[in-house]
Amino acid sequence: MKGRVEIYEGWCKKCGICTAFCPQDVLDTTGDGYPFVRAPEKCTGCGWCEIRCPDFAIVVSPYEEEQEK
Amino acid sequence: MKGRVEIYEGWCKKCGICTAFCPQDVLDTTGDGYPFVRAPEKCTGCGWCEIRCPDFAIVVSPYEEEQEK
Amino acid sequence: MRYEIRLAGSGGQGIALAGVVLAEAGVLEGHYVVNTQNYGPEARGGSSISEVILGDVEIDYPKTLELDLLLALNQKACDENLCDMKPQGLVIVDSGLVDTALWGKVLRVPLSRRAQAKFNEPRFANMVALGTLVPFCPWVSSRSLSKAMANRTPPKTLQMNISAFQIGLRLGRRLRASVKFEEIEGAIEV
Amino acid sequence: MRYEIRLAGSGGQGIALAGVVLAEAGVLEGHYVVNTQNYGPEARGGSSISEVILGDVEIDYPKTLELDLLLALNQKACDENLCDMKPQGLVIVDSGLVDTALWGKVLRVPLSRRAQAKFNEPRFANMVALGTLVPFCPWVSSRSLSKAMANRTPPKTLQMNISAFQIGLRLGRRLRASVKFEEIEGAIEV
Amino acid sequence: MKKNKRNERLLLQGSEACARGALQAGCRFYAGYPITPATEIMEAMAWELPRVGGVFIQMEDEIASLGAVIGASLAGVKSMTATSGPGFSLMQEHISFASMAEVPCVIVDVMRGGPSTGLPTLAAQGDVMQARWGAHGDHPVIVLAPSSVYEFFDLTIKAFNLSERYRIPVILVADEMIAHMRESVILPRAEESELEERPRPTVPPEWYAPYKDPGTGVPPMPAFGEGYRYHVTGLAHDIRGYPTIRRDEVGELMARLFNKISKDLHLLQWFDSCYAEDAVVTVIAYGSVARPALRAVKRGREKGLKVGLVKLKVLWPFMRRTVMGFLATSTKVLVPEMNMGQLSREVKRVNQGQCEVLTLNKVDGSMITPGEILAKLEDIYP
Amino acid sequence: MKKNKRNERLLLQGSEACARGALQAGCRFYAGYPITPATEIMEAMAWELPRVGGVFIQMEDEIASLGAVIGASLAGVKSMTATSGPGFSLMQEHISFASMAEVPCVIVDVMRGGPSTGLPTLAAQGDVMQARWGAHGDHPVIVLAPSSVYEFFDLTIKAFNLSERYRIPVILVADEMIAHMRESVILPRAEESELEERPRPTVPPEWYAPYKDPGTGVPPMPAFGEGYRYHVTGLAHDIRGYPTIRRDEVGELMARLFNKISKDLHLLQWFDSCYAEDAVVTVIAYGSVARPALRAVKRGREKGLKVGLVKLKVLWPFMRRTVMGFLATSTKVLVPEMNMGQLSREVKRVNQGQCEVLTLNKVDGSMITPGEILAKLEDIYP
Amino acid sequence: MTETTHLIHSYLRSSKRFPHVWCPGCGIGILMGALIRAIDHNRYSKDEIVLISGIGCSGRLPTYLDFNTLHTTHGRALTFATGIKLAKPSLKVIVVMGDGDAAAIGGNHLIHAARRNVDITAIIVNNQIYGMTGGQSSPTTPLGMTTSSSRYGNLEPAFDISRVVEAAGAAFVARSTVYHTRLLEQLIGKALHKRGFSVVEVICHCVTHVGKATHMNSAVEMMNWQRDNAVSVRKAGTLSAKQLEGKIVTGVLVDREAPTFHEEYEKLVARVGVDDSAV
Amino acid sequence: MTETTHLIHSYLRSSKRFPHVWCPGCGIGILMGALIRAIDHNRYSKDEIVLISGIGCSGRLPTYLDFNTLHTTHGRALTFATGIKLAKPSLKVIVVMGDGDAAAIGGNHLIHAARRNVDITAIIVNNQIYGMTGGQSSPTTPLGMTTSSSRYGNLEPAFDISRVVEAAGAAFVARSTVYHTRLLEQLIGKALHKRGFSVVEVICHCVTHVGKATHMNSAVEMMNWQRDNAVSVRKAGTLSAKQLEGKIVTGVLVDREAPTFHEEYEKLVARVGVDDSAV
Ligand SMILES: Cc1ncc(C[n+]2csc(CCOP(=O)(O)OP(=O)(O)O)c2C)c(N)n1
Ligand SMILES: Cc1ncc(C[n+]2csc(CCOP(=O)(O)OP(=O)(O)O)c2C)c(N)n1
Ligand code: SF4
Ligand code: SF4
Ligand code: SF4
Ligand code: SF4
Ligand code: SF4
Ligand code: SF4
Ligand SMILES: [Mg+2]
Ligand SMILES: [Mg+2]
Repeated sequence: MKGRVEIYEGWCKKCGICTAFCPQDVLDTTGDGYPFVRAPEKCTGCGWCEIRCPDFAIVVSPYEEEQEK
Repeated sequence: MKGRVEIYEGWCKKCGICTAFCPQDVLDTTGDGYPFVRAPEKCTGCGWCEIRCPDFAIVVSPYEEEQEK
Repeated sequence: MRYEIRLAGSGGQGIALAGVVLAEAGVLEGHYVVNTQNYGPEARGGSSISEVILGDVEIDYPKTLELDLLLALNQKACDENLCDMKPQGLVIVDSGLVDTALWGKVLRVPLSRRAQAKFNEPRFANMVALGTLVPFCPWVSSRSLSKAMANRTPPKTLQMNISAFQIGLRLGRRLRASVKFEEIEGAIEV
Repeated sequence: MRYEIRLAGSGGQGIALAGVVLAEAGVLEGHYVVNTQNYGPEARGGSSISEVILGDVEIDYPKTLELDLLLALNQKACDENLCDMKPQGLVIVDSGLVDTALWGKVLRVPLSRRAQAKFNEPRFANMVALGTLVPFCPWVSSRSLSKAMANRTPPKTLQMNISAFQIGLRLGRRLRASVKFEEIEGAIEV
Repeated sequence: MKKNKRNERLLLQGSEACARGALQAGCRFYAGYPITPATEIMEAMAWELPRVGGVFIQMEDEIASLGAVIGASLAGVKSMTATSGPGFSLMQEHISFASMAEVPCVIVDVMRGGPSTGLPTLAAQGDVMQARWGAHGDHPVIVLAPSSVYEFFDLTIKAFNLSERYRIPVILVADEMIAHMRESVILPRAEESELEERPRPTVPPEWYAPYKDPGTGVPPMPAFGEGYRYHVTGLAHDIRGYPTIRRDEVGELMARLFNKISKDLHLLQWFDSCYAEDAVVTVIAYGSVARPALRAVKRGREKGLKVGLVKLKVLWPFMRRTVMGFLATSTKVLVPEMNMGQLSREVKRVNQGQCEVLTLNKVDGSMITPGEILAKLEDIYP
Repeated sequence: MKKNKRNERLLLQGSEACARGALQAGCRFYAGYPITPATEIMEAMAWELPRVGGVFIQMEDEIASLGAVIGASLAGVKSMTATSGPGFSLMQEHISFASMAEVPCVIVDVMRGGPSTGLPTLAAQGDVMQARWGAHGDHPVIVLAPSSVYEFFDLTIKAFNLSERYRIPVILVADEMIAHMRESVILPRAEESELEERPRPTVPPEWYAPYKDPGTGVPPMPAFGEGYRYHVTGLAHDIRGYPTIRRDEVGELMARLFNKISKDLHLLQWFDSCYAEDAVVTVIAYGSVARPALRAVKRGREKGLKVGLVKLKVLWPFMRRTVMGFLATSTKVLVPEMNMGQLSREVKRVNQGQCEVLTLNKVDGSMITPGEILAKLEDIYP
Repeated sequence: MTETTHLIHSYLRSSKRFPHVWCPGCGIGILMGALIRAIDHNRYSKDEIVLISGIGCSGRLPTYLDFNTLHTTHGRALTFATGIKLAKPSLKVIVVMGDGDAAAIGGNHLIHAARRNVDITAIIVNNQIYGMTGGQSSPTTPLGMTTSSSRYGNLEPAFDISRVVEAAGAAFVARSTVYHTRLLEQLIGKALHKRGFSVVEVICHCVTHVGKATHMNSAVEMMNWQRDNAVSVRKAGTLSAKQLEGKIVTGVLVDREAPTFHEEYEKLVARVGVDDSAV
Repeated sequence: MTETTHLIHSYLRSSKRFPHVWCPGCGIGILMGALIRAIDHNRYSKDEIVLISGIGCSGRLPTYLDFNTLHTTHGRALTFATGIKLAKPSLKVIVVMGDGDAAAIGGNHLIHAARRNVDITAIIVNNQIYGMTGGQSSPTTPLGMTTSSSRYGNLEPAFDISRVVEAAGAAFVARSTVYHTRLLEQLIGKALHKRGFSVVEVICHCVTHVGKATHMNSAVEMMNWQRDNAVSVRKAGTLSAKQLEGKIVTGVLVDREAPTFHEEYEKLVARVGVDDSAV
């Protein structure tokens, strides 16, 4: 677990891109279509979900950093 | 002498193209700028002067044909 | 005579299609009909409105003036359109998506819930709504609406549309039977 | 007071340039001046016309109405423009290129012949003409014309233009001295 | 395209009605470029034309579209295009060409809010003057304006007829409301529509002078490839079609271009009226605004006001006779428009002070309502 | 470019005068495309601009030319283009853009015979209505018309001033005669010309609302790159420049676009008059036609006719006040034009029947002569 | 919020409402992110950037970003850009165009900007469709595809936009899909860095219209398609024309040095001498 | 009168006055002869030929010839041609354009006609200048040349028109000078014969304007230059890019088979069924 992923539902349009292309299969989709972090421990913090989100609705932060705060 | 060359001064604009590019140097320019046939005997009837004249003002006819008439 | 209906909701709820089907039904009944809808950026997820005006003489002004019937498929649609109602006009709302409708005659119908239950997706709520309004709208019948649906919806979804319509029709009939129209004051819920 | 000059000939005879030089001379003399010329397909080898109107008050109508002076550099130009002459107007023609000029006051001057003789090409006839008309046109002087030429002709040809002008000027002066103006009736030839 | 059955009532969108009208008029060539709110006309033609052996092509822009339309017309095929404001601006050079070269064609301008990109999805009447004056140089055009789905069908047919009859570009200005709305209509069957065709030469090619006035002002026009090898140019030309700058020839050409229309002005007075005969205040309207105007006038009458409506279907040449006729009997005229006042200027021009001309203008993308018109009528009622 | 010396009399072509005027007005960007008879303006600018550090570019067409001009103006540089009819038609879409986005720019249309390619080398006044109405959607423009070489210089400077003052495209319609003729002129020195600059924001960027009415109707306008990062669009927009379809915002925008000009109509009454005060018959003319008209009026007076001339320098917005003032004292008005009657329609519109409006039209490529006008005056003289 | 998003947010206009107008999953949003990061990476100040667009879905992009932004007319963005760049060469001028914008109505301006080598970066959002007007075929729509203006299947071969601008003289041409987001960012970065006319062709999915036409019903499917059909320039060199059919060659396609128009113009001004006093 | 001239005369309009309008020695006249002979050689009837032009000196060409002739607007000739060809595919459509016409204002229509592969033969009279309007620089004017709109020397690189149309998709592209008159005739012949969009770029001298600019004071000098700088395609293959600089590569540059637009359209009509009764 290197990254912490947050999703801003207010901007998310439920397109599914983040979920589909996460190389680690970290994300999944809720019943109403929003992505959610299903397997946080697998996240490498690679950031692909973040840069591929067309709506800037997903944010990845380095996990370590978070810990340090 | 294979060709007979005629120049229609009415259409000729005195550009000099026919004279300059005759491969046999058959043509020359009069004082007032019109081309004239200076060395008819050298004409091979190649037709270059005719097809390069921008004004359709020069006509080459096969000399033999003329003779036969 | 002129009868004005407005269908209001948001992009993706099939408002425009429902309007066209309703208008087509009106035509099949032999009425004069005008149908307009809003185009534009809002069509993408924003608010969507379709208006159907039915008449027994040619319709002059093609936009609604005072609504006889408003169908509101979400809260915003309800809030923003109530002001255009005719005093005795009827409002039908999707009870799953509209909380409050401050109006005299309101029918609260679980349109999208029923659609979701039947087809596992809410987008057929539009046709459920059309079914529901039939018993309340003297200008169209279930026959003309079914025919209109056949004419205007893609063959692939026709069957589902029809069955959604039937669901709505049953709901509507039930409601119609259960309420004395003159007495409606505030919301009636199914 | 308004003095109207028309220069007429064919494309390539330098009519337009002569007009500009004449107009510039007028300006140098402090007059009000308008100069117009015809543009267009005819400019290519076809007929060419330039008009110069000089005045001591602002010039209203910028085209000629009745010519005080016509310079015709070929027969066609002469034929077509005589109709616009003022009754007492003066016509100057290139005697080498104009055979007949049916007009009262005509000066026949060998403009292109002189140019050909001097420069071995006739195209300086325009400047010879400008020289010739000086003594007959009260609105410009040889000084203003020389200056105008310096302002308006390409440096490369200026010298030749000036000397062509001088030739014309001498011709013109000779003519002016030799004829009693009032008596001209028909053509005067040099 | 389905046949129109007798008395069948249909629900049609304005754009579809336009496309059907075009096909019924014999249009077999469409070139266009998408633009809101005219795209539906293009899409309908893209679907229908191949089915009737006609040609549809989407061009690279609007300039190209009208170029192709003019070309197709020269090849003998009735042709059209449709666009909206920005594209209509781009077409102006070719409108000028078509009127100079006298090539029949029909151009639909579905008006949306302007200027510039403006309000692409909202109705306006901002191109009414442009339709007449948008192209450079003096030339005549004919401009029609439908105010219902049926009229959009009907006037499209008439547009083709006029363009063929006079060899002139005919412009239909519909507003977004008319193009997008659906309405019940009963369409005439094909055999009920009278169609006109461009005059054709009857003389053999050797005798043919392509721009010679045959007396009607409209020279006969063969199609390219029929043996009449003639020259078409946008330059001023003589009766043979060759470029000229001779005053007499140019003057004759220009006079003919105008006269061929102006001699028939009496045939171009197309209007509907309602209560207009004895109206003290007359409303003059066109396009979708004629509809709230009609309602307002009816309501006005109910209230006892002597108000009337004249709805214009031909905007250009401006229907001077018709309008003057109605002005004569009124003391006030109201011209409501979804623009800052365009056709009202013409009403003022022909009015010459006979009565007071008032305007009611709206350019915010919304329709003028019956209530607004009625209020104004009450306000100005003498 | 040489400095203008005090009282130096020069022989200048109209086109040169226009270019000099532009440079003197501070124009430092020109983009254009050659076309007869406007090419000389372009060529003069191509020569002069690099010498003063300005930019000249020949674009691929007229659409691109005006696009580049608008771009340069947004970058803060006074910019212009020149063209003739066919190119002017192509510019209409961008004229519409410039008025919507309120980008100052100057467009010269040197009018030649039309329609279409028409008579490229001959004068006409056929684009007068197009200059006002050629672009789609409702919007204001200002149109000026010079009638002499000096005026071409002077009105070019004024065109820049107006375009800067009102943030509006200003169009100069000169006819071929004025552009091509050479005339003696005395030009004012640079310091004698009053120049205006577009209003600039005085607030810091955070407070800047690019399309908010500061009271004058003309919002201040920074150049791109100056720290005011704002949005420019051809869509209807709110005061921040963002697209909107809200009626109130659109309505406000449109009202402001028109009001900024109409509130100043009294400042735009530019004319010359001659014997007009007591004239029984008034001639209203503009452009090169004003010159034979002047002569005709003078001759008419010599003959004892009470005739007068009003020469209009502003064509649009139409000088209603001025014209009405003169109409009040005349019984007849004559509007000679080198077109089929364009501005005469406006005279009729504002006239409202006060006096008889007559026209004299010529579209064969030749000038209207003093004789023709005088004959007409004598003919109609009461 | 991590740096990436923080960075993005620092470029979004706070006065604009989000989410933006584009359809769910539309690739334009992904491009917008890549563009912002590339700009930031190249350390341009916001004030020196002018971001220009034509009309289309892609045309809405500049509205959201805190630069000098200009939303022009359909197809003509490059003409405005040319004026801006020449009038004020210190500005960094970036143009975003749709495929219709750039290659249909605007094709001529595209090739002329390339020929003149005006110092502009052009980003062409190639979604193979007219998105904004409802899915009509564009000059890049594949042969046979059904669109709302070609319901029987598109009859017209598509442009290879990159090849055309190359032939016209562009100094730099590159291509990426939005799927290859980092590559895209990198290529935009290079294009921005380049002196002269640089073009980045962005293969982008229009979920709404192309998705419908190709029966790819989601952004995910369409991006899968991008992934599966992209071939890097390097790899492409090893493949036959046949093998390359239908593939998307990505990477830097052209990179050459040539004088830019404004540099040449500045030399001219220096040569003929600024003589402002003369006016 | 021999056959060649007799033939030419049989195609000239007897109702037009000769000599034609072009300047003495202008190459357009030479091209006109070559065009006539190529048409005659291919045995087209006069009635089936439609000859279209834009505006410019070259635009005057159709006026003189006894075909269906159309003098359109500047730059747009191909759009009219497209309409004519599609409306009546039995016609043989030939378009003559100037370099300004074809590559400046008309560049977009050129590349789109190439892309669509409309069955039209386009003859581009490349005289490197705007002849008609008095010698302003065009998109093919060489760098540095002084023209009336670039008196300090042209700053803009020139298009290689043939390369651009090739990249856009033309089926046939060829180039000749007017000096190489027989080659020119031959290439036009091939182009006419070709199914699809065919382009012949004709390097042509403008005596009046380019002659002045390049200090070549006569048609003869300019044609000598053509002769001395032309390199056949075959020979060009053996030369380096460096050696080819400033040369004119002549011959057939592209010749490929591709379905034409109207053929595809006809297939479509056959497929969806002509149903004229329905109307
Ligand atoms: C002159 C003009 N013609 C047509 C239009 C209508 N229009 C707006 S956007 C567009 C096409 C959009 O396609 P594209 O450029 O590919 O952008 P996308 O929406 O796909 O991003 C068109 C045709 C217009 N605005 N202006
Ligand atoms: C829309 C438009 N813009 C400009 C012109 C003016 N114009 C006429 S011909 C021409 C250019 C001619 O150059 P080219 O196409 O190379 O033909 P050439 O005369 O050299 O044969 C121009 C710009 C025009 N007629 N129409
Ligand atoms: S950062 Fe990478 S691993 Fe983590 S959720 Fe996003 S895509 Fe998956
Ligand atoms: S990619 Fe973005 S918009 Fe799409 S589902 Fe994920 S968070 Fe939501
Ligand atoms: S036919 Fe040939 S040889 Fe004879 S004159 Fe002509 S060019 Fe010379
Ligand atoms: S080529 Fe023709 S026009 Fe030229 S000089 Fe010879 S005959 Fe005369
Ligand atoms: S229509 Fe297509 S391109 Fe436009 S926003 Fe939607 S998905 Fe994107
Ligand atoms: S200007 Fe040039 S291209 Fe035109 S006719 Fe003269 S020589 Fe030929
Ligand atoms: Mg697109
Ligand atoms: Mg050329």
